[in-house]
Amino acid sequence: MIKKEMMRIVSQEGIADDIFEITLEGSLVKEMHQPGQFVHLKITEGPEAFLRRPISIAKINKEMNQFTMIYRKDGLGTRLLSEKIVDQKVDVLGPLGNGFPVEEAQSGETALLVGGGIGVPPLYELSKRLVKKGVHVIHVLGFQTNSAVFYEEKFRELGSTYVATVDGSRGSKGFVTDVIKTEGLVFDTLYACGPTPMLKALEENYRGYNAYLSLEERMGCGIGACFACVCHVQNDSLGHAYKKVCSDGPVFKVGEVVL
Amino acid sequence: MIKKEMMRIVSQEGIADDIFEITLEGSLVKEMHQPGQFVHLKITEGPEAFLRRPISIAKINKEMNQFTMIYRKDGLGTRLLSEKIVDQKVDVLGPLGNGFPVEEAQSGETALLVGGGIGVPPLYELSKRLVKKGVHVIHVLGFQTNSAVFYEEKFRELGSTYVATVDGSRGSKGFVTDVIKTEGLVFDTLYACGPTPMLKALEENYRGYNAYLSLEERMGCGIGACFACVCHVQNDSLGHAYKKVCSDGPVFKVGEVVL
Amino acid sequence: MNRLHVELPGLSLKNPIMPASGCFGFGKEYAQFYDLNKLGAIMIKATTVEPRFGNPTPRVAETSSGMLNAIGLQNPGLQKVMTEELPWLDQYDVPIIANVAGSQIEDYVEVAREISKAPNVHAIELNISCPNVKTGGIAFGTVPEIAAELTKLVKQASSVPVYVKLSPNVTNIVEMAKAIERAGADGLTMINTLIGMRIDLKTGNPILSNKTGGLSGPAIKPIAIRMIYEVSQAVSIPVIGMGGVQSAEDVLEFFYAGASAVAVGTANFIDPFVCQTIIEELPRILDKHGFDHISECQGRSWKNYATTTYRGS
Amino acid sequence: MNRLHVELPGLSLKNPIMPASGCFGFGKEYAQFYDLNKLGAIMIKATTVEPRFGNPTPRVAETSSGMLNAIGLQNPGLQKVMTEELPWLDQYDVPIIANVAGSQIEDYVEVAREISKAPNVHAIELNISCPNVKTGGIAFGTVPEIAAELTKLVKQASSVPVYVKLSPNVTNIVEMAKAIERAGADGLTMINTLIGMRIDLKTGNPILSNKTGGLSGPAIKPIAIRMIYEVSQAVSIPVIGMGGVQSAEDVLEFFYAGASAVAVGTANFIDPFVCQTIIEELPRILDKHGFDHISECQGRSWKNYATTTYRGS
Ligand SMILES: Cc1cc2nc3c(=O)[nH]c(=O)nc-3n(C[C@H](O)[C@H](O)[C@H](O)COP(=O)(O)OP(=O)(O)OC[C@H]3O[C@@H](n4cnc5c(N)ncnc54)[C@H](O)[C@@H]3O)c2cc1C
Ligand SMILES: Cc1cc2nc3c(=O)[nH]c(=O)nc-3n(C[C@H](O)[C@H](O)[C@H](O)COP(=O)(O)OP(=O)(O)OC[C@H]3O[C@@H](n4cnc5c(N)ncnc54)[C@H](O)[C@@H]3O)c2cc1C
Ligand SMILES: Cc1cc2nc3c(=O)[nH]c(=O)nc-3n(C[C@H](O)[C@H](O)[C@H](O)COP(=O)(O)O)c2cc1C
Ligand SMILES: Cc1cc2nc3c(=O)[nH]c(=O)nc-3n(C[C@H](O)[C@H](O)[C@H](O)COP(=O)(O)O)c2cc1C
Ligand code: FES
Ligand code: FES
Repeated sequence: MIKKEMMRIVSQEGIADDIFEITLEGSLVKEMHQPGQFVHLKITEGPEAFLRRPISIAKINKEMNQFTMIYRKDGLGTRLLSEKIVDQKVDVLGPLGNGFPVEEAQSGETALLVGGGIGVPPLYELSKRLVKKGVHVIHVLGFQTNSAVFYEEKFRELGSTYVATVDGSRGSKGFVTDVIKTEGLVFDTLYACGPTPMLKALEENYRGYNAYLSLEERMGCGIGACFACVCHVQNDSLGHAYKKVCSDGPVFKVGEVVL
Repeated sequence: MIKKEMMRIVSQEGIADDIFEITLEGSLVKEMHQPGQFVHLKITEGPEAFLRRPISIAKINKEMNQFTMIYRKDGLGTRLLSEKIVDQKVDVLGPLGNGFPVEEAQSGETALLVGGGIGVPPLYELSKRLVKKGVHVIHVLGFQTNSAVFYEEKFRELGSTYVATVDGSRGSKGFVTDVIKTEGLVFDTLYACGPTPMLKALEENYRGYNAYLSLEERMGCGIGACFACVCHVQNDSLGHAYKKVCSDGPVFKVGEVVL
Repeated sequence: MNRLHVELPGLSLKNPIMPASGCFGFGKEYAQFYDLNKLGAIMIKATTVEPRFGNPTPRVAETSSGMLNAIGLQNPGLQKVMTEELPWLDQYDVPIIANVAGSQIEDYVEVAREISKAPNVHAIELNISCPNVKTGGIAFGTVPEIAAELTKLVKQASSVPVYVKLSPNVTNIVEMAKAIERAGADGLTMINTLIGMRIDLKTGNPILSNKTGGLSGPAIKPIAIRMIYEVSQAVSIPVIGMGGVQSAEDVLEFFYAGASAVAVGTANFIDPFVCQTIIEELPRILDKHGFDHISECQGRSWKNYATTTYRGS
Repeated sequence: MNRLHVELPGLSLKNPIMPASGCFGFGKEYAQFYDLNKLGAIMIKATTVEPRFGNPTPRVAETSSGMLNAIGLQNPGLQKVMTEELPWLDQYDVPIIANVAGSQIEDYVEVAREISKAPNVHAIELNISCPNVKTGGIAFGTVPEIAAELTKLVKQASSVPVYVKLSPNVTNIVEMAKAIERAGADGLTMINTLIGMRIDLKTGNPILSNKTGGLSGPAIKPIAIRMIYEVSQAVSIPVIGMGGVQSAEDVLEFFYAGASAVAVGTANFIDPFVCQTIIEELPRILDKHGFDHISECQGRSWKNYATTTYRGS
């Protein structure tokens, strides 16, 4: 069930250039079931940073009633979030959307998790769940540059992990798709989250596969009411079929919607 | 000189119903010379409580680089101010305006200081200055009700102090003007700050006297540039003479401007 | 006595609070948060004859104390609204105000005729003010004669009262309102969004793919208040006010300006519980300001209480 | 190369930043804070033939991300501006743009004729858009023919270039702009304030004694950007943009929309140093976005960089 709660900041830490890891605590965590879901944050009480910000759930700790997000300080709202300190509260609406289907990967199979930039965080909880289930995971994580890399070690603890940077300052130089190709990675299920060009490249290469892509779109309500975040459905002859990224997604099966 | 400074909150305390005393620290205090001047506060950094708020200087402590204000939590801005805590900063523009002329009262003379509600605070620094100079001070302070009274003891330490409340729950029942009349108070100089009806009553009674009234008006700039806070000049046949409350006032000699 | 009860043409409202069109879908999403029966009414998303996809994304952008949207009247089309959305809403005892849009007069007339037949549609809201579509929409909302003509024809076709939604993007809103009143409208709803734009500093292009969008939220509240103040004095049909409402205090301000009911739009996105919260807080606000009934507040900013003792709209 | 230098009719600006009329008085107060020589220009308070007191107070009210003002064109009158204010400003090497207002055409013409003779007045800003006066002001700003007629006569009388200040309270701002361009205006300044109102919940009355006032500040920025975007593409005279500017980033957004210079109004009240700060920050913003010269940004949101290599306005 979707809840709205003022959640307490348990920790907040810079973990890479302009990348922050924040952990919040509250009973809303009880509602979090699927990796790949997101929350919608109202960062200040007043009119500043007027709209909510969608941020993915990166880690869920049910015992402690805590969950973790990883975000990039970018515009106004994320800057204000990065200035918040422990024990302050954040207004959280969530969990929202449909996340990655863990049930699509079976024990003993191989899942390839591909993330780009701030698309990496939701893969962490996903990977933990898959590993727990006995799925063999491979991570391919793409970043701009060395100083933007985060969570490499944490992913490595869960399975083999390849890092690519655009400028080659860490891991291999190039894009995640290059890594998959050069390393000859094979898998049963693909999960991916990242910038649209990355998702498009993956769609191109793995259209027939059991692949799931998490989309990003500017949002109003975050719950399916305002029609801000719609995307077209593939092979829709009339052109008015749609899916809402916030409530039908953000994760879609490859080939389902137009990227 | 007028300065703009992010000043540190040294203390903040509720001292009566919805009445707060706040002390700020910073080098701007060096510029504060006259009792009755005010500062213009930007309470949040962002768009919330968009305009600055004018608040009088109630106490100046040059040695400590600190000054104190007393304000009523009323609308949005003062509510946000009341939520600020020690060590947070407030954006202060000041000191502004022309305060009470201390030089108008001579050693050995008697000054009557009349304040109503949140008009009381600037009289405190004034009274201290007058007492220091050897002026005999009498305070008449009007409040709505007992729970709204503040600083009575502090004023009493400086000189005889009469309190009136509208509902009679503390001191005498009625208005400050009633007190002056029934107590038969006499004085050489009158200083007053409070709601316009109070100032009007004083003007009526003491037009020919050496009396100084501090006015209140909604402000834009606070420095004389926007023409938001003008008042008419008395006996102005053409009708377009004006004084700005923010920069010509807030203190005017009785009879100078139209209340 | 229900202190919040308001009677308007076609609408018997248990309270004067309703979500604004386009900001509440067809209700389903918000039904997850609270019982929709609490609402005075629901203004559903604009409906057109045919299903529409609307504009390409991005469709929303943030502004200072507001947002821009360029949804472009996306909706499932008249038929699906009639057979799915309205029947679903019929489980609630809440009057529906159906927001009707189109590209040409015939479209409006057809949607109004059909949708007004739905048992739970108690009023039509004629959307002549959507700034986000190329044809129709705002054109009808800026020329008094065209607006009047459309109003007349829709009024003839509709079997329920017709409210016309005014655009604030006009030189003279009073003239528009009067022309629409003369044409037979039963009420007015106002204001729709103001046309605005934001440019992405990184790309240099407008953030919205439609370039311009409609500005809503607290930023436009003073404009809404001013227009309602002017229009409510110039016409004798009721005004449902909207534009930046976030709190019960805001509702009071709209009533003072001259509104007889109030719609809440963008605020639903910030706080999905906002309508419920406002409804719960209103009695406290009435107490605080010494009113027995919400209707006493209506038009208070321009009514002369010394000479008249007005009660109710 | 001065990266911020901009040439406009009558105005050779060391940088494109100037305080907006009515938000900077005649400069004296802000001279306490920084050296006015730093400014690109100064738009002085509206001047009328006779001294005016303006409206009763309260004259300002706060809104979400903005403010309302109803100063009512208070000013010391033409004579005093000529003999005191402008000579005082002459100590600075800053072009003055004289905001000219009036109740009837003759007033405008007279003020323009006289004030344009002052040696430091390099341009006239024709204020046909003040929402806070009963006669004149906004009436001239909403009917294209009347605006054009006034522009023509003022242009004849003035010995310096004439910029006309547009009101956003119109249905079709492009039509206004074109009529004014055809009438011979040398440039446009936009936008003036939007008409708004706030009601005091305690008294039930409008906060402003004038009831309505002009809305300014960040709340109106998206409306300003949209209007400048539309107008700058439709005319070939330059636009000086304003409306909610608070930062160097905002200046960039106005340039992208199509402005050739930018005025800062309300923000001066929040931060008296704001114009200086923006001027100091602009080069950094140009670096960040890869521009050598501010003029490269002008109209970027609608210019096709693939086919044209535009440099300067
Ligand atoms: C489902 C989903 C999950 C996301 N998960 C993460 C995450 O885990 N970590 C992370 O760092 N970022 C994530 N993002 C992107 C994140 O929402 C934006 O970076 C953030 O909203 C930008 O806000 P701002 O205050 O920094 O920027 P501003 O420019 O101040 O934002 C202004 C408005 O634009 C919207 N906006 C701006 N950029 C984006 C964008 N890229 N996507 C969607 N809306 C945008 C904002 O939400 C806001 O409404 C996610 C986005 C979506 C849709
Ligand atoms: C020279 C001067 C000195 C003052 N000194 C004090 C003081 O020492 N202590 C104190 O408690 N109050 C003082 N006031 C009044 C104080 O400025 C207002 O109470 C305060 O601005 C209200 O702000 P708000 O955020 O509570 O209300 P809001 O309603 O949120 O304010 C909205 C806007 O209206 C203005 N406003 C509202 N009420 C007033 C008012 N009564 N006077 C002026 N502007 C108003 C605000 O400044 C703001 O711009 C003084 C006013 C002036 C002019
Ligand atoms: C995302 C969004 C979609 C909207 N869609 C419609 C619509 O379909 N029909 C309509 O008449 N108004 C529509 N509006 C306008 C609102 O109903 C309302 O008039 C406006 O937003 C002002 O109110 P607010 O400030 O409370 O949002 C929409 C507004 C938003 C923000
Ligand atoms: C207090 C105040 C007084 C103003 N006086 C004038 C004026 O005399 N002449 C004029 O053309 N515009 C006047 N304006 C409008 C501004 O010049 C400017 O167009 C408008 O405020 C939008 O810019 P901003 O949002 O940066 O303030 C005034 C604005 C304010 C806030
Ligand atoms: S964000 Fe409102 S429908 Fe998806
Ligand atoms: S507040 Fe601007 S002149 Fe006084």
